[in-house]
Amino acid sequence: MDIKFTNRGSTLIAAFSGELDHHFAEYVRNKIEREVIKATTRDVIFDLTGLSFMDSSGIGVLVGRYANIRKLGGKAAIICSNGRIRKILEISGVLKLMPVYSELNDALRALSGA
Amino acid sequence: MDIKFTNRGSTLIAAFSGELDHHFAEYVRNKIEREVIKATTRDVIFDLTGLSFMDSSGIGVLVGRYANIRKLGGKAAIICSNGRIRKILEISGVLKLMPVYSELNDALRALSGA
Amino acid sequence: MQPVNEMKLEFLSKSSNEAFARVVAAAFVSQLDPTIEELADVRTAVSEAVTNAIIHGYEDETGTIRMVCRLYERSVEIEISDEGKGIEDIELAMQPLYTSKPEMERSGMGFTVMESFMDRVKVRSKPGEGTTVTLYKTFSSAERPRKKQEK
Amino acid sequence: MQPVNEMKLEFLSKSSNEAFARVVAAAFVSQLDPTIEELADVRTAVSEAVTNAIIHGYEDETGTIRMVCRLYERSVEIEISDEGKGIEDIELAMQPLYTSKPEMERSGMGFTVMESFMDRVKVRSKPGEGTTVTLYKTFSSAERPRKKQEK
Ligand SMILES: Nc1ncnc2c1ncn2[C@@H]1O[C@H](COP(=O)(O)OP(=O)(O)O)[C@@H](O)[C@H]1O
Ligand SMILES: Nc1ncnc2c1ncn2[C@@H]1O[C@H](COP(=O)(O)OP(=O)(O)O)[C@@H](O)[C@H]1O
Repeated sequence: MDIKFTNRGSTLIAAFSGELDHHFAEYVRNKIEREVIKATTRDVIFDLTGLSFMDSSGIGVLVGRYANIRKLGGKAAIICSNGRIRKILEISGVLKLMPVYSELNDALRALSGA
Repeated sequence: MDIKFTNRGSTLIAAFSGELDHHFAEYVRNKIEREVIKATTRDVIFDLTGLSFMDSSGIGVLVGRYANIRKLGGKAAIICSNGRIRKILEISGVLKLMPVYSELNDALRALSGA
Repeated sequence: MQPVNEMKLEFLSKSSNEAFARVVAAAFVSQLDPTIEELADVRTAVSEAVTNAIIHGYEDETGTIRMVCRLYERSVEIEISDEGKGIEDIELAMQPLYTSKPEMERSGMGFTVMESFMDRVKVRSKPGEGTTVTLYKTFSSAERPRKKQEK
Repeated sequence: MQPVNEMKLEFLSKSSNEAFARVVAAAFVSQLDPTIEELADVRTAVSEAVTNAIIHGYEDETGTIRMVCRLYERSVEIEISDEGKGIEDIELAMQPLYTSKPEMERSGMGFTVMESFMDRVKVRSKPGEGTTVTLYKTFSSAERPRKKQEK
């Protein structure tokens, strides 16, 4: 499990790779929180493209981070191409909180556009 | 586990791939025996390059086939680049029966040359 | 019906064993030649049940989790059990979004995910005695051509 | 010494479970961050011991094989046991090239391979009661930098 950050203006892109389960949830949570509170961050894109596995522990991580991003006045979006992970996002209602895209550019456009 | 055969003149090349253990030993044995008894086969090269795993069950297969090839008047050689498999060949004395090479061409030259 | 193959695994309720349990279940079930998608379904459901045993069953203690897999001609039965806390109200626990640990950022979606990816999920539990979750799935493999020699 | 992690596996003495047992041992041991070579050593030794339990321990019957893995800070202990035939003369059995089943094309190199790839191999056996082979190995991982966050 790994997570890498890049900035595009005030948008933080958090790119996950590997397997996201309960074992790595706290590690990922702390890593993201440290980046989110930086003054340079407003919106956040969760890029799940590199994940080979995610279960409902990942939902907890995403929803928890989403709440904090909103509190700080930002927006969030998800990039995901894996059908199973997308289904988990869907049944858990995450897609009602954050839009999901297949491409980074679409997510960037949506966040800046709105 | 898979095994593929090609002929170079009277030399049969048996190319193994996957994991060779006791579970697949009989399957491999039967496959090779069917090719060895063909009139077109004299010498045999066991190409182990594609094996990701082999244990001492593989030794039994090789030594057993070697005995039959010799009975039919042929010679045999091995191609192997994996260090662990080579060590198993060495400690079990297989290298005293059959020469081992890293390259197919060397094995072909040795069999035809001798 | 007699299983064609069977295994029992016991391991400690450490979070590093979540990935281990997924690997074991997938490796065993792969003997039935499931599709990659079916195998991922199993991995996901096993991960949910094992995580629950660790977080909810044993909470902060270290206990033993047991996973039994039974393979039939084209289906699997996976039983995951703990001797932990147990569940008071199973019906409530299985509701989507219900969690007893929102402070741990649990989503309450574990059972729902298991039910989405498996054919059937059975839960037996007694407060103070533990919980057993049984996951059932039938594979499409019987309809696909099988590499006979590799069985 | 208390293990940092432990697991117990029971499976049927079917040859299709040889690969399964290797996967399980490797997946568990990989928690110690061994090198790829060290992991392959473990896979090879486990394969030998499990194959012996199937072929020699249970011969034509189906019995249960038990594998216990204990992880310590930087070493592993793997116990593989059957309740099969047992070994009359352990010293003879462990001789290179000795096999009681030459007609099955066994090479008699199983124990020698185990001893080459592990640090120590202990065999306990009683005719009619079964055999337990314990494999020990210490890894170099403690000397290599560890990805702390991933533990
Ligand atoms: N093995 C278990 N032992 C005790 N309680 C459990 C167990 N599994 C599930 N539960 C209870 O069921 C609830 C719902 O579980 P689940 O749907 O997996 O969501 P989550 O794990 O996100 O809370 C848990 O919050 C817990 O109260
Ligand atoms: N689990 C076991 N139960 C009974 N006998 C065994 C067992 N393991 C090994 N043996 C005996 O020890 C001999 C040597 O084993 P090994 O060195 O692995 O060679 P091989 O398996 O090729 O015969 C076997 O031929 C068998 O007689």
